[in-house]
Amino acid sequence: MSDDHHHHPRTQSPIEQRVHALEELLVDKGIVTHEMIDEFVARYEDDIGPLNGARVVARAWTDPDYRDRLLADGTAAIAELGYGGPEGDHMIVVENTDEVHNLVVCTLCSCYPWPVLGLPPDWYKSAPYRSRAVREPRALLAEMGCDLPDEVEVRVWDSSAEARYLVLPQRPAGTDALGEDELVALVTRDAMIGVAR
Amino acid sequence: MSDDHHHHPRTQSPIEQRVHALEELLVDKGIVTHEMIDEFVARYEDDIGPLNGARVVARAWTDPDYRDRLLADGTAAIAELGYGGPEGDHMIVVENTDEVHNLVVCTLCSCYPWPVLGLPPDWYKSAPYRSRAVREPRALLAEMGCDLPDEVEVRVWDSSAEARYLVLPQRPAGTDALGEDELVALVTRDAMIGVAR
Amino acid sequence: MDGIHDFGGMEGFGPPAVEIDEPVFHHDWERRAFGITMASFVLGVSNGGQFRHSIERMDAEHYLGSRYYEHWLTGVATRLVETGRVTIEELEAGAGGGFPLSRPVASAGVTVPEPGTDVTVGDEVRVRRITTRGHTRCPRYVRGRRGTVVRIDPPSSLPDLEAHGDARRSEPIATVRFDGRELWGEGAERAAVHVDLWLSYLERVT
Amino acid sequence: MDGIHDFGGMEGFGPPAVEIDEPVFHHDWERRAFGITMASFVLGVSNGGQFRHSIERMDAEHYLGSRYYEHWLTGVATRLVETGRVTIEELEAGAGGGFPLSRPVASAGVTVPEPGTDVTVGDEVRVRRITTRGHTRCPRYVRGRRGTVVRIDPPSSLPDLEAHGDARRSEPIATVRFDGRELWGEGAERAAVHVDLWLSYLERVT
Repeated sequence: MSDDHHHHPRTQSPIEQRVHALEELLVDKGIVTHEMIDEFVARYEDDIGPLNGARVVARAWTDPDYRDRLLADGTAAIAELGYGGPEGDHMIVVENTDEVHNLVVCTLCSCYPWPVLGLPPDWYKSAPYRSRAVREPRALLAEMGCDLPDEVEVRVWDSSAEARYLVLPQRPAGTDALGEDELVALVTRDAMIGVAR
Repeated sequence: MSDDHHHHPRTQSPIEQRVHALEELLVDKGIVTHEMIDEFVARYEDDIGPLNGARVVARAWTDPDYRDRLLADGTAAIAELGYGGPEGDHMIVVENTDEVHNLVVCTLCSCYPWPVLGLPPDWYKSAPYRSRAVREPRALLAEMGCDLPDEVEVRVWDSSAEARYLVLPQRPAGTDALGEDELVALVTRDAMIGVAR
Repeated sequence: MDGIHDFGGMEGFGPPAVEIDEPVFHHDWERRAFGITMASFVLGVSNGGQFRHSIERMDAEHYLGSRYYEHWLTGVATRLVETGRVTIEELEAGAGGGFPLSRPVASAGVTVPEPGTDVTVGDEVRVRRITTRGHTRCPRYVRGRRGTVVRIDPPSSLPDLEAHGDARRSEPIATVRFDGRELWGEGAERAAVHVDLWLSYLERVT
Repeated sequence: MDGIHDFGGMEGFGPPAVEIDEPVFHHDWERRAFGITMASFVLGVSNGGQFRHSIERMDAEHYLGSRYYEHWLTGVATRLVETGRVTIEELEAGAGGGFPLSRPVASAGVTVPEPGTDVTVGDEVRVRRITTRGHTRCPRYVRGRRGTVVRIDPPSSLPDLEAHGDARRSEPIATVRFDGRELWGEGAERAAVHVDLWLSYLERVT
């Protein structure tokens, strides 16, 4: 993040001008400070991201008791690893198996489990994803590179209320020798949303 | 209409370029001629318009038998005045009274009674009109300058199939002395759609 | 299909922009797009259902952000490509740039309702919940809603079939009167909304 | 409200544009818009329902044609004006041009559903046909549809009330499982769609 956000560059697009105007106005009125904004940005740009979720998943892959706790009370089990906060107060973890594939969406806005995944990517917030995930999830997943066998059951979760969903992907085959830290590196954000296996 | 439509002006917008490209391509392939297109344009820009509908309305105001025929079989009565053709093969005429106000819309596209009204204005084809006419017709009419007393019943007609609707407005008070030709000048397009009284 | 074109009852639009003494066409390209489309009907490029569906298949953002005759132009160009009369390469070469067409007809989920039962004026009916991904003239805002038949129009070709192949089914069209509150809830304006519906869109309320 | 935001099942959109190694923010203005909005919550400018509704009230074309954090910026600016903290004149003066805000809350037709009955896991339910012109978290694509309760979450404030005044009603939230064919017809993909619905959105199927 640049430090000169309150300087007015010469050629700004209309949206840049509006954001700049609003920030300056709120600061001038003493309603917010630049530093408050900086702090929120830093927290979600630098500190919180899908690595948190990957740690949760790797722990569940290596610790059967933790996996059970995670599926029984996602919020509490995720808090064990120190993660929580806005958009994570009621976490539901849904588990992929050989028979079941889970997919998370928010059709009405873009609800997303921030404490474990950070802020959502553009496609998650887009009209194509939000419209199609509930109507043609298999076709959508195929387009996104995730081909599901016909016999796998697809379960879509539309985060329309307070719960936020995290998919617990299947542990890849051939990883028995890997430790928890090595497994973390194998867990992708896309798998924890459900657009990858 | 300009005659140089097949010349390529130096600065065209993308849509101008596309239309021009398609017309030239179809002419080059011998599928259409410029003259065919000219003829359609001239017919609907110069010949057919709301004056046709106004003549129908003025006749109905001055000839009670014609009014009865118009309400009983709009297509036939309109054909008596020489009007018919595309988007006019099944005409339904709905009559405004002291108690009833009629409003015509096409929510799915922009169906409109071409032989009597010509081509529709932009607002008739717009999202605001098409979305709101069926949900809040009174609020919409008020915004368009047509305030209806609470006791007047509103009947909306969504032209979703083959019928095309023409509103027969009420004859204005104080026009008893006017003849049919003078009355024609008082009939507005908006009244025949139902967005004016 | 549940596309952006199905505007009835959708919120988020403001007052209509009314132009005094509006011309029939605002730009010369609108004249040409209109004329090309009219000529295309004469040439049999599309029937009504095919043409409407070619516009419904436009990208939703493109549809919402473009003028009416750009819808026509996009639809007719799409049909001309789909019927093999021109190619997208020819169009783009001529335009000297992109030539956005509509999306293809859905590869699955294009369904046609079973024939409905006969109805007469005065019957209470409920609109079926049409869920096709293809063309239909049953607006979303009346699906599942109850109304009263007030007029029966002569048989006409069912658009849901006509837009998707050679099969045809001719059916009477019922004008159904809906109470505004049935459509929009108790808080709705007092109004009656009439919609013209092929018999296959309806079931009688027993 | 039946706004453009209610995307579930809407057709006319293509494949999602996936960006490899996408950054958290694409532009510096997105950072600032995000931070301003987060700060506004701390300051009590909006509760969740109010903020979401301020975005839903954007002009539909603006919503569809703008990036996500422009939605946030527009919503938070609208709320700041509506709560008297800033004026549109100040915003436009600062921006040196237009500053499009969302439309006002509907002046009529903002309704709140009657409290629903209690449900338990395994119950068959039908979603009420919510028709409010105000805020709701009952998506249009499940209204009138049948499903099975698979989970009950703890009571939480009903958004339909929370977005429009001081009254509150706390209700359990039921996760309802819908068969894809119930939602999208016989031609639909095999899939189960789960939606989290406040009890007021539901009625038990008897």
